[in-house]
Amino acid sequence: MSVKALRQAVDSLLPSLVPVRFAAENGTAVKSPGAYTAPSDELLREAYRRMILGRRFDTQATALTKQGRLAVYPSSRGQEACQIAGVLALREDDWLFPTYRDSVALVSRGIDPVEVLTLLQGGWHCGYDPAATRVAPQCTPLATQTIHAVGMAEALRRKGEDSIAMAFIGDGGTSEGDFHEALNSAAVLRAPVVFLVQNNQYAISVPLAKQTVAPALAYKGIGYGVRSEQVDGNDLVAMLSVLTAAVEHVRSGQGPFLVEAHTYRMDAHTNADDATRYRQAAEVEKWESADPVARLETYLRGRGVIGDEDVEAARTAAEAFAAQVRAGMNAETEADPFELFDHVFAEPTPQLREQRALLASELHAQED
Amino acid sequence: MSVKALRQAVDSLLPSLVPVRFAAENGTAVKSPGAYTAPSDELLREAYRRMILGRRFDTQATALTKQGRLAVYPSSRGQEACQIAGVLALREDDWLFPTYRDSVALVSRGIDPVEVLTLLQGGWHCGYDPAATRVAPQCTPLATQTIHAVGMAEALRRKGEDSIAMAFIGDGGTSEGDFHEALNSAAVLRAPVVFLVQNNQYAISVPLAKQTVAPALAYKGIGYGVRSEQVDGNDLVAMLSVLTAAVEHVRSGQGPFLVEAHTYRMDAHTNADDATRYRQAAEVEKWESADPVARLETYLRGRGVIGDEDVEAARTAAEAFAAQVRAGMNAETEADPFELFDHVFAEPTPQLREQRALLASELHAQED
Amino acid sequence: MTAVTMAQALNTALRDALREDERVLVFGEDVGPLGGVFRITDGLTKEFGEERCFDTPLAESGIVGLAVGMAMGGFRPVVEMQFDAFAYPAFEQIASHVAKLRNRTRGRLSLPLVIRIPYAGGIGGVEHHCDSSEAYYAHTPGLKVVTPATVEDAYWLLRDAIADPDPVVFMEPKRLYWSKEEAALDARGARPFGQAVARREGRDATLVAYGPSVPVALQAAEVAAQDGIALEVVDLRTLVPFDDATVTDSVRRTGRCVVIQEAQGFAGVAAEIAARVQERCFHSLAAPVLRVTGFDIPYPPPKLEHAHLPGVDRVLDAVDRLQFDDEPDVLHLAQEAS
Amino acid sequence: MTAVTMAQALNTALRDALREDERVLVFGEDVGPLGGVFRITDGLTKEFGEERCFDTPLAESGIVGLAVGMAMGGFRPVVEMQFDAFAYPAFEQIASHVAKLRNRTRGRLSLPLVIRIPYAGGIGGVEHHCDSSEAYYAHTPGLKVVTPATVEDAYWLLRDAIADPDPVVFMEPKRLYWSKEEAALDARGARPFGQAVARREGRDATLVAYGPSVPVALQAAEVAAQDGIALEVVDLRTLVPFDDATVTDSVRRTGRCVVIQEAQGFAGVAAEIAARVQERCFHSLAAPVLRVTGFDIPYPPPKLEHAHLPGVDRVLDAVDRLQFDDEPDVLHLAQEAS
Ligand SMILES: Cc1ncc(C[n+]2csc(CCOP(=O)(O)OP(=O)(O)O)c2C)c(N)n1
Ligand SMILES: Cc1ncc(C[n+]2csc(CCOP(=O)(O)OP(=O)(O)O)c2C)c(N)n1
Ligand SMILES: [Mg+2]
Ligand SMILES: [Mg+2]
Repeated sequence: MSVKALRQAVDSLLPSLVPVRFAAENGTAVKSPGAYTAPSDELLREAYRRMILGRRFDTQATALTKQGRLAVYPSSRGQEACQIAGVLALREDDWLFPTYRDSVALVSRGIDPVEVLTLLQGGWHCGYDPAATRVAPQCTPLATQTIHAVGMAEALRRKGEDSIAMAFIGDGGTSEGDFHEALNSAAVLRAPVVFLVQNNQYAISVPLAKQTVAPALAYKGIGYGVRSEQVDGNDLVAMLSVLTAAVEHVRSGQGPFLVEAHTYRMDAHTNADDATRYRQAAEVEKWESADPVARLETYLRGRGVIGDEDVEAARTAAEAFAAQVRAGMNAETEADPFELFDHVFAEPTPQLREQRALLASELHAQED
Repeated sequence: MSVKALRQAVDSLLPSLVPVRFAAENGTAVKSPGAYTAPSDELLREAYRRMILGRRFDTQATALTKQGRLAVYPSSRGQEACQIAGVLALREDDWLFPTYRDSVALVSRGIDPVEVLTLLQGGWHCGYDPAATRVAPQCTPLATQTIHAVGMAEALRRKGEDSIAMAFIGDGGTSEGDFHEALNSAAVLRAPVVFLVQNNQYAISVPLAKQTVAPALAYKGIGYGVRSEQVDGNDLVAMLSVLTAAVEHVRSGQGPFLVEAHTYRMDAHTNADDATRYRQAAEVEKWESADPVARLETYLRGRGVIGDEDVEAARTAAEAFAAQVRAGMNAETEADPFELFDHVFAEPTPQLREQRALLASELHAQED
Repeated sequence: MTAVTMAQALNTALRDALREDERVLVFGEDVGPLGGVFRITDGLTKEFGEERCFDTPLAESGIVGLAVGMAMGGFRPVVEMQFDAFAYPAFEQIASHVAKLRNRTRGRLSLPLVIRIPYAGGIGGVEHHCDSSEAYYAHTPGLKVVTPATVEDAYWLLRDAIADPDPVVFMEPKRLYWSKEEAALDARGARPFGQAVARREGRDATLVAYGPSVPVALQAAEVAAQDGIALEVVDLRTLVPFDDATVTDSVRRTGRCVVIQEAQGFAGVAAEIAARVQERCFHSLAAPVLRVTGFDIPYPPPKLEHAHLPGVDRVLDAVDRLQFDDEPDVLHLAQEAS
Repeated sequence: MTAVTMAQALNTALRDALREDERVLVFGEDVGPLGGVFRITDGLTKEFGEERCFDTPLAESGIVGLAVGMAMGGFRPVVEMQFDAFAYPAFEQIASHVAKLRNRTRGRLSLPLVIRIPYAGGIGGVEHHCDSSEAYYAHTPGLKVVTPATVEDAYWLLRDAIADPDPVVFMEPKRLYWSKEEAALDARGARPFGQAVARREGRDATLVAYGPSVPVALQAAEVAAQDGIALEVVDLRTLVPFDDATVTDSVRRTGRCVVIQEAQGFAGVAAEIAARVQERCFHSLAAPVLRVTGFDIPYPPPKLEHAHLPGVDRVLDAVDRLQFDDEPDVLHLAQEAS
């Protein structure tokens, strides 16, 4: 290869020097970056409705923790643009591999909110049907899901489907070895998978500066030969635009794509966490003024894409949805202890049958 | 940061587009890359002696496997420039973290060759004293040693020593999660450690193309904010020049450095491997003509740094060394079975004392 | 003596160790300003600075590997794995390096490091936060494995672990973090590392327990006492080294033994104990050594953990079965079930 | 019937599975053109193409994670870990995902995948190449764990493992790879998955063994027979599920039992077996259930492995001790040693 061709190859793998952005923090349009086209107004209106709904769902879930109806909830507040753009960029037959933080994405994907919250309520695992929804169980062991997404993407490719996989991961998760192995195997296999890093600046209490000293996480792509981009993660328009391009790239067989979204976790890690121990109120306030929901509303109003009526309708729908969530969470779900033995294997082993019988006798004795 | 400053920051982390080289494959000097200065003639003469010695040691070790005096030997043939430059770039009080393939480096570091080969002979582990030699045990679990090197480097820094650590790793090893975690923690801690990737084009049978599709492995550096370079690994002059610069960078507190050496494993993975199963003779021949030892000799002769006498002297020394290795390997080393219980813990547990007694009674019975 | 929680005792142990030995370092995920998700490292960064207690990048294999390198370099790292299941990414470093380095170097290198792991369940944690993983480590030669059941032991065993020349996996029963006790943390406890202790004496049967199961055993003994059955409760304290003498002496006296373990039963530490006890006390035994353990299932969700955890009733059921014949009830149940 | 080696039988099993089910895929390190370092995948890439049998990047966690994703996507991956200790980097994927996915999804997702692991020693391998790691997997709920001891079993158990709807850790005793046997690989063997088998019948004592220890047990039985002692040898074949019935029936008949395991003893599978046997057969036992295992040390270097491995003599010594009293010799030895 000539030096010039080498240089081009290298450049094609590097992200933009600054995060891609369509809307400034105050919601006014900025000169859009050449390579990306803005989503259609219709899509943006849909995105807006989902943003309002997503935010409402999120605050509702947080409220439920305070009432003790949810054991724990890792809030998505501030990250709605990332999650909703991720979901909107996918087709129904694409697979999503979310983390514990991505409940808003799941709700936006159309999964029953009560199912989404099953695990967090302390109930039976995962809640929804991954095969039917094409959404993997929300993943807690950090970064492990990114490799599953590669495997699934490879499976889809081999089956001749033109569907793809998208894996979500946090900034902290990118430090895990599994993220490295996922990016590399995806690149070598040319698997149709998009990695979306929601860099929300914290891994629980650990700020980004202690997680990496790279110019940006998106610069990891080139080390695997993976196309990469960095985006303002609080700008729904930019997120949707870049992710749509990334999904197209991937779907058309050009290999994996890595997107880093710069965003912010506006709440604590979960309701159980106390964020005042490790970050300043001033920092949070700064990011409040970059709020993705408000920014999108201003941007869309400014361009005449939505008006008062749309805003009103979206809010009404969101309130109704929140009521539905509340109602769903009030219905106490039964948990059958004998089911503990049913799903360890397709058929319980003799040992599990014995243990089931032991439990039955214990429960029987307790009833006496 | 301004866009221009960003661009500069990014560029400073990227390796040269083509591997740094001082000597062409046929040993003639090429225009040397601006940033690097050639090592002194004296150092090059020393390097030459070590190259001859290292090569002779390597062929001797391979010969010992054929005679059954060594159980297994992973040859360094073709990689001497990498390993010897690595050792020469270090001070005696710097630490080296080698792999199973780096016996030539260890010998060049001055470790008794019989000790270096202890493990490969089937005897007691590691052979030499890591604390005294400042060389960690040769490491088999791939990439795991790179994190130990970071920990050691950090320990050295904290103790106020200005010594550093250097970790060797193969191309295959770079795919492991531990390599990722090592680079990242080194960068975040600013630990004084050099990572030297000996990209010998194969991981046992797996060629580089199945290991990575990155433009080069050195491009992994930027994803961690780690300075990186790629070098012609069969060019001792270039290797020594770049590694000296890397060590200086690291020693002066500027953080870790990643060097990729493009080289070739001229023999099979080990004597037990059959490389004809997965690679063509033509490929091997092509690389034979890029041999690092011959190339250095031609280069140094061409520049009048060495003459016939130096060549002769180096060969004689190497032969004497080989004879010493043969003699050492003929002396059968005793292996005391009771020592098995001595080093599991500082003090054996009651359980180990019992087991030791059991073994004693077994051996006693066998003697009867 | 004041009442302190196990969490506070552990925190004090770390603080005292940091004070007394400048080679001691504490690091891991969120152990710095946050003080750890369980606050075990609370205030340490403030008191000793970022150099002595610090947050690392989020990578468990890297954390343990870093500790290996720093221990080789003369430090005494104490690292925290945030939860049991999140130590698994470090398994290779633990099994292939931490456990083996002394041996691989023929004793020339020591690895004085401690891996702290909050483990086991009973706190309503979601999936992956409640594994009982002690058997993985106990089965790996070269690791010492410790698990305290009392506040005082938490303090002294951690101090001993940090002072030990060998790597110690220090398993903290997270459900006991908030248990409170009058405890003397300022005078050396009499009990050496590696020694088990009878927490309660009794002549009818021995309950062998460790970590989170010790309070269960004690409760069971309390209940049994009301029925006139005197149960001895042995708290192992360290799984490796194992204190055969204390266990064997007790079972030889009582002639009956139940081993309690919260982990899934199959090939767990309780199996080892049962095997050892019958090997060594066979002719003193009036009944088989029984095990009371969790089921062989992934740790269940909060709503169902009560069904899984070996509680007082399950222990007492086992004690009841100690009197009888060849076929423990479990076999009848198995026949019913199949 | 022709004489084939275990390596060939495994190779044939993979080939037949690839032929019969297009969802079956084989991948891992060096399993492509090289055919694996033990040649178990020899010729598969040639016959089935790179799409069906391929080399991956060198990353065990990635390999297992990839298999998880592909199994979720409808394939039946069979992955190879090159050696026992090199499966440790994949431990998190195995323990937290492979073992748990069915359960985490309440049975909605199956993970029909096989992880092949050449394990154990006796081949003069250097460090990290001879670990006996079966207990780590057997202790993890949600994994089936299989280890063949005969050529025919190698074939059929691997076929069964690949056909199984659940994840199977398939442990291949590498020292038996070159053992040869007349074996029928073309007709369905009679023995179901999950069932143990008595390889030799005897009335005096039962030897329970699996994988690499089965030939040792058989040899010991042969020697003992010359002294008029008839030993029954039970080959477990699968560790999970465990065949209690076969083991229990045998020990109830013989009244004596020795469990043999090559792995370090502490909290290994032999401990589980000993614990189970005495739980279930207590009143039939004339002596404690004894274990014959490797020592609790990192696997030794080639020159010393003979001292570590449980061989015929160690087994026969244990059999000798089955007749006697409360205190196995080991205790006297311990007293001498301390
Ligand atoms: C392997 C592993 N280690 C540790 C944890 C504990 N843990 C849960 S969330 C979290 C922080 C993750 O940060 P990030 O990846 O940035 O995601 P975020 O929570 O910010 O969305 C940690 C350390 C875990 N879940 N898995
Ligand atoms: C964690 C781990 N997985 C697998 C192996 C088996 N193995 C030994 S060497 C090797 C190839 C390594 O290739 P590379 O890193 O390029 O080093 P090279 O042998 O070429 O010097 C493999 C797969 C190992 N030692 N460690
Ligand atoms: Mg984050
Ligand atoms: Mg290589």
